[in-house]
Amino acid sequence: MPDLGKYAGAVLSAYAVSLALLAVLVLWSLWRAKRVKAALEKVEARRNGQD
Amino acid sequence: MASIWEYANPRKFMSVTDRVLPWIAGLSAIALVAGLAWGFFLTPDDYRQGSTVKIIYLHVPAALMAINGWLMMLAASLVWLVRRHHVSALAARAAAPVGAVMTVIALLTGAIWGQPMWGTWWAWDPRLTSFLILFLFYLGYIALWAAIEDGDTAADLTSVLCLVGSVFALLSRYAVNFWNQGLHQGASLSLDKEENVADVFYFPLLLCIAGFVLFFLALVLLRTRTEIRARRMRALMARERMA
Amino acid sequence: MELIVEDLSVARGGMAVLEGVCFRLACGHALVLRGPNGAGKTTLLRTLAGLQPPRGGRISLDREAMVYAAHADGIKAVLTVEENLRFWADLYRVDAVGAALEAFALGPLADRPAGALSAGQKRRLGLARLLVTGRRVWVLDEPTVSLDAEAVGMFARAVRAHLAGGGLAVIATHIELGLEAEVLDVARFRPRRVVTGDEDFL
Amino acid sequence: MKALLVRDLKLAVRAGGGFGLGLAFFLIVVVLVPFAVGPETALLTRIAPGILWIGALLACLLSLDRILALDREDGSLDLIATAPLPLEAAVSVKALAHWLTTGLPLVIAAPVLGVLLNLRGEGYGWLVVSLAIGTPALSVIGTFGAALTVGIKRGGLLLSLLVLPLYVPVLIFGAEVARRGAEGLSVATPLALLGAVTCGTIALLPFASAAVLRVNLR
Repeated sequence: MPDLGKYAGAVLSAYAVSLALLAVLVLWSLWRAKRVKAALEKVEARRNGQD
Repeated sequence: MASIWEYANPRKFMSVTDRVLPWIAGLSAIALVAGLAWGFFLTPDDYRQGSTVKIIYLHVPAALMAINGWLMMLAASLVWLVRRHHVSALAARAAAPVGAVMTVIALLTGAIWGQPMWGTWWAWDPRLTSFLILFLFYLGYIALWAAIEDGDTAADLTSVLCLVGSVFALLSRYAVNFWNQGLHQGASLSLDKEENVADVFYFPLLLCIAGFVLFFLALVLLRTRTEIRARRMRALMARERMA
Repeated sequence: MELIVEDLSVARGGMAVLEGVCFRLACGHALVLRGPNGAGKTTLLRTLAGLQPPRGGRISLDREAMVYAAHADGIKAVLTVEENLRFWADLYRVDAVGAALEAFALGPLADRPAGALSAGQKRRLGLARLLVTGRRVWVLDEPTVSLDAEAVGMFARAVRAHLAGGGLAVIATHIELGLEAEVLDVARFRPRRVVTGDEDFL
Repeated sequence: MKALLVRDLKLAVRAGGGFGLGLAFFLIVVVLVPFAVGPETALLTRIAPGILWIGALLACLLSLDRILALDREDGSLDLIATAPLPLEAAVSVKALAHWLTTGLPLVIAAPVLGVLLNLRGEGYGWLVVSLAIGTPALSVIGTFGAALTVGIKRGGLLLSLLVLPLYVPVLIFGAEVARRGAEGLSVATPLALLGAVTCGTIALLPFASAAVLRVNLR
């Protein structure tokens, strides 16, 4: 861990906030991707079952 | 010679992105981790800014992607309006939240950096103000997509909004510059130090920028895939209703 | 003047509702569209009126010769009957307000605010609008809704006079108007397979 | 075109047309500001041009959704779109009617309300000039927003969200003219820029408005 001196709070909070935001964005995108994929597969299965 | 427009076909797009997405995601993770770690652990403090200079590795790439994200949406909107490729419109839709988050990161890291440096969280500096306005444009764009049910109508309307918004965002940029030129505090307080940063800061910064670009790309591709699937689902369900 | 429609397909909400519509209508003739609710009559008429682009096919019709009347009459409640008509007359640059009022027996109501009219009277006002446009092609969507027998008679007379003057009319209606009109059942043109604007995704 | 203008003006002035609401809103905003910031005359004098501009802008915003939504509801919009008037002209006329019934009264009322805020004597002229040049742009931009949201139920809030960022340049240049005018500085540059923004908006934006309106009607 480097010595951040008197600005440690600022630097660490900047990194924490940014990485947290990026993580939320990624997780949200992945979660939605998974959900939509599952829903689509259900519809496709229903469709293939009919044909 | 295969035309670039082939990739606008949803099937082709899905199969190609299915193969390249893991690579882009992996590369972006490597570049991001390496760049940020290099910047955070291995670079010295700036003689004037102290350790806050490390914030640059988040702030500058995020700010770049905030603007480039909007430019990408503009390009995709134009492609949709001119060539009517659905994938293009959906990619613009997919990029908007990513761009908005980048704008927020740029604003927040800027504020956190500004607090010790300028002694205030927020100043109505032209650059900061422009980003705030850009964020408002992102919000409006996302809200308009969300408000309209029919996919093609939404794509048309948001594309025109993106076009008109780009012109007004540019205008606002100049208006804001003009409005606060008297208070502008000179380049020493500007965050844009690419021109005069020393090499020790420059190379990790470049790596971080590359990481953010790849990250943006990977996320937009992932989200575009989701939008394409949602659209396909909607089309299939409409077909079920008709049959 | 002739209205020719060739192989027209029309869509609503990105979904094709009619395909391969063909007809030809000469001066002095009317075409009555029939079909169950939701069959696509309104969509076809809106496409003819140029409000929405066709999915395919051709319409040869001079838009400058066409007037469209929809379910909603576009009547402003706070304007009087005459002011409502005067507006359309001015917009189309045709001065026939008096004749239009007379044809639909609106003369005594001319100074009344349109908001105070009954539903049937409003409809008559909406139809009187056709007479102040001077257009030769009428595209009418369910013009007789909420009209009583007498008013339907007025409307039929107005259509006959219009056709006699060399006009054309395409009318979607369920009521027998007593016109010598061709009847087109739009149910014939239902797309055989499901076609949507989302073809890329199917 | 004249027919449409006359009709829209009549509709605005008759009962239920909402004429005067914007003006009353403007008055209320200006009256509320001293309650919020305190009655200190020097402070009010300093912020008067800005308050008057933001008040006018909000009053303008208030009536935007009436521009097209009412015509959409009763079906007139379809009929106007098929009438022998290009849609570009129709939206321009509607923006003009909105300005005549909302913007123009605000321009005229602004000096009166300036008195309430202790606007400095030099400021009145430039305040009126800046509003007179700026408010037409607000109406035209607002018509674009109204055209975007005409198909959306309860789209009023979304309309504000879309339109407000577009108002930024006009607000900046307009308020700057008023502020510099009140402080006795040269107003040439912001005035020229404000004029340019307004001209460009009036010339180009109706095409975008008509395009999105066509999309919404189909």
